[in-house]
Amino acid sequence: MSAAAVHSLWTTAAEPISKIDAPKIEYGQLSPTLIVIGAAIVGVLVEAFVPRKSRYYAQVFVSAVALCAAFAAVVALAAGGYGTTKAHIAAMGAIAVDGPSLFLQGTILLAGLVGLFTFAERRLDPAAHGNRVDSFAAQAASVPGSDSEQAAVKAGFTTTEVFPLLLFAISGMLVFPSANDLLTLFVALEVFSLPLYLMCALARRKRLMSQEAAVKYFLLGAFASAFTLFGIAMLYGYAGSVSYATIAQVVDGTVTNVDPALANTMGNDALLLIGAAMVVMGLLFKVGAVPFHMWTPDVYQGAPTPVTGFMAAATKVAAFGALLRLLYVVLPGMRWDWRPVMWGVAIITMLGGAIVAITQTDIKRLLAYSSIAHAGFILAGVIATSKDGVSSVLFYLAAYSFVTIGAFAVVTLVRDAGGEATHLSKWAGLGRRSPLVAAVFAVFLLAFAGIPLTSGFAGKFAVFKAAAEGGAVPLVVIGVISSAIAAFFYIRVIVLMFFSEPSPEGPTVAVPSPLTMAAIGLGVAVTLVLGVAPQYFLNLASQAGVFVR
Amino acid sequence: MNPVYYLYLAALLFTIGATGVLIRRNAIVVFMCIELMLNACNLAFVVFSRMHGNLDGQIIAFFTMVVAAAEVVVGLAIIVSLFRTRHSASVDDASLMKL
Amino acid sequence: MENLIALLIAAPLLGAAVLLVGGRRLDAVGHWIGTLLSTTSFVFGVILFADLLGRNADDRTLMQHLFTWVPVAGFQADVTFRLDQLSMTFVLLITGVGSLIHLYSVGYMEHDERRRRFFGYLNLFLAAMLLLVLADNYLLLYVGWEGVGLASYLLIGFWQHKPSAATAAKKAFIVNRVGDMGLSIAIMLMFTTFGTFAFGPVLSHATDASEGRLTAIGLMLLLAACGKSAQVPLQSWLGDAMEGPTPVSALIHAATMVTAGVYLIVRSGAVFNAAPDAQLVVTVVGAVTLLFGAIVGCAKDDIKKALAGSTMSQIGYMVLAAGLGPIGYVFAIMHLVTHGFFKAGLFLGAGSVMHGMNDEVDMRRYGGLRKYMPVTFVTFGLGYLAIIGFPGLSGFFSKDKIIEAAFAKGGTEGWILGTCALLGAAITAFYMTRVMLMTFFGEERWRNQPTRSPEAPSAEPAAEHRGEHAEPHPHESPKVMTIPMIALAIGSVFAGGFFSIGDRFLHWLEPITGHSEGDSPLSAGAVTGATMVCLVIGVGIAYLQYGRRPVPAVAPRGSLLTRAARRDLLQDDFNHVVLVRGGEHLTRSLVYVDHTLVDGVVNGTAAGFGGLSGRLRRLQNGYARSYAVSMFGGAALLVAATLLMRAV
Amino acid sequence: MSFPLLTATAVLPAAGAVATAAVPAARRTAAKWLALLVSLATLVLAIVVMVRFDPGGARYQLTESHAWIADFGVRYELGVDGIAVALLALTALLIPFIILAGWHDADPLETGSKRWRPTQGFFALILAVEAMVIISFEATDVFLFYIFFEAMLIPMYFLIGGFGDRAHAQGEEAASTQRSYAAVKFLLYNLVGGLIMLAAVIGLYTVAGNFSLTEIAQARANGTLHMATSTERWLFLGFFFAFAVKAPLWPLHTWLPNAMQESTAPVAVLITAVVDKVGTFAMLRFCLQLFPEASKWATPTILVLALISIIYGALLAVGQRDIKRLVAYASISHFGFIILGIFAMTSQGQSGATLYMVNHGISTAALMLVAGFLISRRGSRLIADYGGVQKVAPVLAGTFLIGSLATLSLPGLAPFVSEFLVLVGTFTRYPAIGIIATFGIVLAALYTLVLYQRTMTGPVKPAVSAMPDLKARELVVVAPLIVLLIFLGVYPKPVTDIVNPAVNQTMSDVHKTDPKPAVEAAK
Repeated sequence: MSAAAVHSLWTTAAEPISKIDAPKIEYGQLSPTLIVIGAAIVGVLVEAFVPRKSRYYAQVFVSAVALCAAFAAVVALAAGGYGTTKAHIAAMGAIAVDGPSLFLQGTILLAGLVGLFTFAERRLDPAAHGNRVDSFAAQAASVPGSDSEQAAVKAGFTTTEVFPLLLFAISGMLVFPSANDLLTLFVALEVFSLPLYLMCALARRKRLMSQEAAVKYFLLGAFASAFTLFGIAMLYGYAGSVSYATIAQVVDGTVTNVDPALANTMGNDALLLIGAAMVVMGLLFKVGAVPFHMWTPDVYQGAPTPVTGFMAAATKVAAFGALLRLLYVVLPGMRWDWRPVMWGVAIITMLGGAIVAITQTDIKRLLAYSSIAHAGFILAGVIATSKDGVSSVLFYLAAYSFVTIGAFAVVTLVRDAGGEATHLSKWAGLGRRSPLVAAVFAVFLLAFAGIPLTSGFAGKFAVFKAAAEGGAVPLVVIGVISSAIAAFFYIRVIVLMFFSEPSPEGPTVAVPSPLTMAAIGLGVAVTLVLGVAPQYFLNLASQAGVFVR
Repeated sequence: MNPVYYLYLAALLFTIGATGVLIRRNAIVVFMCIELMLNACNLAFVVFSRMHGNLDGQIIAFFTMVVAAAEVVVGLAIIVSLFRTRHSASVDDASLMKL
Repeated sequence: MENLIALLIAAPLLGAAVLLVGGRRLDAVGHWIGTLLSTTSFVFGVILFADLLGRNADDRTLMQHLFTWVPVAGFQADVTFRLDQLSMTFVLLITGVGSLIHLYSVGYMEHDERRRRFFGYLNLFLAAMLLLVLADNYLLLYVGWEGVGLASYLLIGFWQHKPSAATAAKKAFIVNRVGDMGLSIAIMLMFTTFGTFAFGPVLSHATDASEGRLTAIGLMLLLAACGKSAQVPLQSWLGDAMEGPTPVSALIHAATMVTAGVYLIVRSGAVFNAAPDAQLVVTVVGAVTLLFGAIVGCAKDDIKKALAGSTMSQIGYMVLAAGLGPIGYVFAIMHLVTHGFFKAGLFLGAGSVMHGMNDEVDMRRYGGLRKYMPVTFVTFGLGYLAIIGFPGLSGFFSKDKIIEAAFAKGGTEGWILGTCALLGAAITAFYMTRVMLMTFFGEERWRNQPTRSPEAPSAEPAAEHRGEHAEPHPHESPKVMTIPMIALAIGSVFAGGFFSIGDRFLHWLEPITGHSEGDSPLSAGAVTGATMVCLVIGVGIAYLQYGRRPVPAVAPRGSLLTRAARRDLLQDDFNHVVLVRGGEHLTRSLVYVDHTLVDGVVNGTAAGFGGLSGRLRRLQNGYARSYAVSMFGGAALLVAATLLMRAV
Repeated sequence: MSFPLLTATAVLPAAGAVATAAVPAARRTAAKWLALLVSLATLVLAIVVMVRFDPGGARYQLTESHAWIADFGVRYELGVDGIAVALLALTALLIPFIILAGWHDADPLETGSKRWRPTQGFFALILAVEAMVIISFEATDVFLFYIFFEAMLIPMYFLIGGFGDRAHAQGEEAASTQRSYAAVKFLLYNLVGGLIMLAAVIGLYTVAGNFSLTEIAQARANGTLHMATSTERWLFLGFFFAFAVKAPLWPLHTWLPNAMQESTAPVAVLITAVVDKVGTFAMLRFCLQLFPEASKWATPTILVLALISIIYGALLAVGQRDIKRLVAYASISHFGFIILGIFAMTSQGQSGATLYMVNHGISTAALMLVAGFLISRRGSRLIADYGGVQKVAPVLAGTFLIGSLATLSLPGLAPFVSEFLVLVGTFTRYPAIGIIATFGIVLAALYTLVLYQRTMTGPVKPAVSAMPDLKARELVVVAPLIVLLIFLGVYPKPVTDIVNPAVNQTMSDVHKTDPKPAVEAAK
């Protein structure tokens, strides 16, 4: 559909009120998002009406069902060809239903589901006063260490609100990569950010760090989104519209009806460039690219580990999805402006993440920096600006998200008196104490390091291949070097686990419930399958590699 | 009056807000600065909306306000809980995690 | 008939395998097995010899092809044996003398608990040596060449618990390796020149190649010969090799192995004939060595070392002769054979003396032994007469011919070489007389001897369980030892005459080596006369110095030359300072370099990243506002960069 | 669709590894026997491959080809030429001995957690390495090769770091730190090499569009696939770097001494006799076939580096105080010879190099395993701690001597043939280099005999006075190797016959013919 014909949802109000034609919404195609949002609202109602004892089960049930249903809907849509032939822009130009969005939505939903499992885990912490407890604060409002907290714990309160929050976040993430105008983008950004801010503050142990993480994340996040918004304003000012298609046309100069005002602003490249830069910056903040990465280690460390895992996986997927769409759909016309810049960002991200990670002493921070380095690798794929680039990024994201959730799930298992034992020194000799857990974690680390026969290698190869074909050979070389550096600290952890003597007062490895086991098992399975026989998923990704315009 | 001046004003407000974020310690004030930045954006939207003669910008401004309100809800919740824990709303005190 | 050739080698090889793998259960009979098998080989040799004699002169080359060894493209090495007059001569010498020495060792090694192994090594040596002389191509010869090196290594170091022995063995092997380098380079040169390294084609087409290449090949072969035959400059190992049991010195370091170099040169005659420069170098090396060895021989008080020096010098004669080309080849081999007899005899005699003297090797502690060990005295004496070239005995014929040939070379070279040879003859007479007198005549210096002087240590620790410091009771050796000595003595008396009368030996070898009479400036008679004069002078001086005057039990300080000669003319010192020390410094510094530089670079890089990481890490200072600053700066940069991109 | 023989040779040990790892902690001995049997079965398969392989036949035989990752242009393609068969046989041959030699190396010292089973792990890892090595010998798809070339680092890494040499002077604490240092060093060196190769592999894809060795080589040969000179050179360097690290070639060698020093003797053998061969093998198969022109362009430099390795390695071997380090530097010197032979670009050189890989594998195994037995008896790796062993343990000393003689490539033993072939092959094209390389044989004599003299001869040191001689198990390990050394020294024809055709192929790939003898050239 040509952009000129797009009557933006909002502009209808501008015409004299003779008749109001209701906006046309393709509910079927938006069903995944709608299901999740609906479930979230149901979750809120559950909080309101279901008795405390049974809330947990109700919430887990609702969320699980919702996510599965949403995933089923995605699969149905994809099967219905909406990913390829019938791909088009729904909701009067607000949402794009096409390959990338469906693939990413599917990934996000699966990641969400696995995340849900880790959220719902209640076997790890010793039962307080006969109540099973999960890794979230008994009562977020109560001051850490206060009597009220004691009371809450005694009463066996649990913060079941996390489940609706999770669903809200997921719903935002579902919209984010498929948003087709800047306003939707911004709203989606906030919709998935705000619940995450909250969830970061909800850790049961180490609550001070948790709250600190929340504050940092919130302030910096809000700061970033302010920039994004300003960027959006600039772009709007430049193109006179927030619709991707229109902006794209204006950028290309292929816009049909140019009124004088537009002609005036079109001439002003500063608007475009500043706007683009700022919007991109907002997205880079979310993916944790250097130099917008500094929130990552602190937040990853402070947030409850299940949240960290979910956040690390799903946020990256959503944010990269949005970034891809922005760069490929809105700004292909100014490729020659943003490619060099992104080159720089990718390089410093790859190197920065890898180098700083070398000297980390906390496993969660280590994984945070590793996630930064990986963001760099993915950016290399983004820069390829080719269909292969898109599909390689999609594949990488899918592979990466499962490894990440799995890895953080393993982190939740290694515990001592103070909760999770995240300091690396505690992990010494883990391979002796519980070889299985250590081996699984080693598999994840090797996948991060991109050793062949793991999904990490397939993904890295795909991305670098795309980049090289896109003519970014130096980028590939730097990527290779930094993954060599990165290998060093993954290896360090393995050395620690297997080759160093276990300390007598070392941590214990909790025996998780089937939920976490499922999360970890899925992680391992995906890691190996995508490592050994990635062809099917590569096909999927390459089919999904086309954006609708 | 030349609409560009409004844009300058918007940019100025945005910069003031940003500077505030960088230099103020009190979390609440920092947060208010962010609100200021958002409002700067709003101003820009409205101005552009007038320049282009379509209402998108003005409507976006409303969306922004709603989002800002939501942010306030979440943000104050977090900041208040932090304050109750530490009896201080200084962002610099919250630096357990570093390096 | 050809098929017997392999058996020549197979017999001792089998012996070696059986004795070395067999283990302790063979200890009782091991030595007899060894002797039997070497004798078997000798018998085969005799049979083949008879067969050759039965054929007419130009049809005396037997070939036996066993299998293809290394086939790679143009590089074809076969395991093929060639038995012709030349190799036949060696086969008889090796197996004959070898068998006698086996027999001798049965007695000599009686008290050694590792006698079985000793015989295993001896058999191994025989096999390797036979392979050396029977090989039909240089690569196979190389196998034998290093095989004898190995055997000699094992036997020199037979008493491994003695550090000196172990060191000597190692030294011998490594010095030989230097020579082997020459051989392998020679083979490569042949391959690049002729596309093959089998005797047949190489020697028959030698003249097709450029003289430069042939000279190179010749020199490399000479290097090999120097290593194996202890010629200057690679002679240093022979003296130390005397650490080995005396039979070993007799067999390997006198009669057979050390002459392999001469064999190599004579065998490659065709190459040398076409490369006169190489030949000249060969003669020079020979001349130098024959003097060098002789001088060293004069100064040594250790009887075996004195004999070693003599060996060196005698081989010098052979190399000199071989260097003379067709004039000399036959005589080189002839002297080689006769030398095999008398030098082996002398060594066995020395062994017998030591056997009776608690393994004392210092001649200054001998004296007047003739009445205690008559057989030894007689056999040793005959060997002595033979080596100094007493008229009628072997040495007389063979050495005389060489001296003639040297003069016959013609021109100044001829004169110089000839003079050297004569001089050598004189010195030989001197030092051999010295040995003879100090050992068998004069007063009995071994009675009530003071505590032994440090510079003359006991050679053979077997002594330790034969009562070291008790006063010796000289006695004759058992039959098993004397019989071989007698046999060799007979050889050293008659071999020369038998060969020379009617030029038997000449006609026997000529088809292989070719022969030409040089035009000697002196008549044969003149040369013989000169030799006799030198002989008398040498003997005379020796008699005046050691016969008339009593021999001091402790060596006098002596002249500068004497002292140098005692230390092998300082050649070892040179090696030690230049090669050993230098090498040690080199390796030590390389180890340092490897650790600090090569390794350091890598570790440095790692450390560098670590430090960088530590520094960058500090940026993460935990303050939200500083994070905000970095974001703000980043945003500014992003915008600036984007604008910049459009600007340029 | 015939029986996938090549796949089987790799799958069998892989399955064996899994099975061995799964053996319950208490049943250690069962695990050992299982591993041994599996390795023997693999040997049988390898022999079948050798028999089925027809030297006169097609270049790659017993080929298998299945679709794998179409998006990356990757197929599961296996096939062996003579060179691969020889090395395949070597690997399959050595593993049983390695397992048998390491019989007690992984018996747990302390009884850790009940779930901790080092023994099972040790043997499982060895089998895993075998599987990966074998498949990388068989792979005719660059990507497939690369994957296992890289993946094999992981089990190797655990073998080095997890099961160190018990004989350690400074006690267990220092031991474990040095061990993990060695392991990390090994891994990082090879990983960096591998990653740089990864860049080249990707580059190759962008140029060629697929990874099939045969197709690319053919396309290169008949000119349908043209590479810019610079591109080819960069790609070549990327590949060669990885192989040079693995081989190892000076100056990328320093990981080897540490690794061999810290790991148990069998693992050290596994490293230098089996795993490192993949590097040299890959030079021969991939560098020369894929980038013939670049190979020729780089030849001078590589030859010089190889020459340095030969001399430098030998000199450092002379300077070592630690038996295993000495052997390691000796190996570096020998790898120099192998690489020299490969890049001499003559059939003697390359056949020699291939033969050298096999012989060096056997000889090093013999020497190193005996050294391991020696070390395990005395509990020290320092040469200075020994002396006079020959007196108390003659058989051990004898086998050690034979190992040493093989290492200095004494004629009559296998290494001589290959070394001489390499020298000749080099000499025919580069006389100077050939001659300098020949000095290596003198140095070899020096370091091996010095080692033998210091450890085995001289007066008996009190510490070794009670040293027992070789046990039956140890004899079973050493004797066959020695027999093999002698046999291949006397009759190497079986191997050369298999290797030669493949070498001729390679020679034609690089458009090289052996130089003519001077006499013929003159005519």
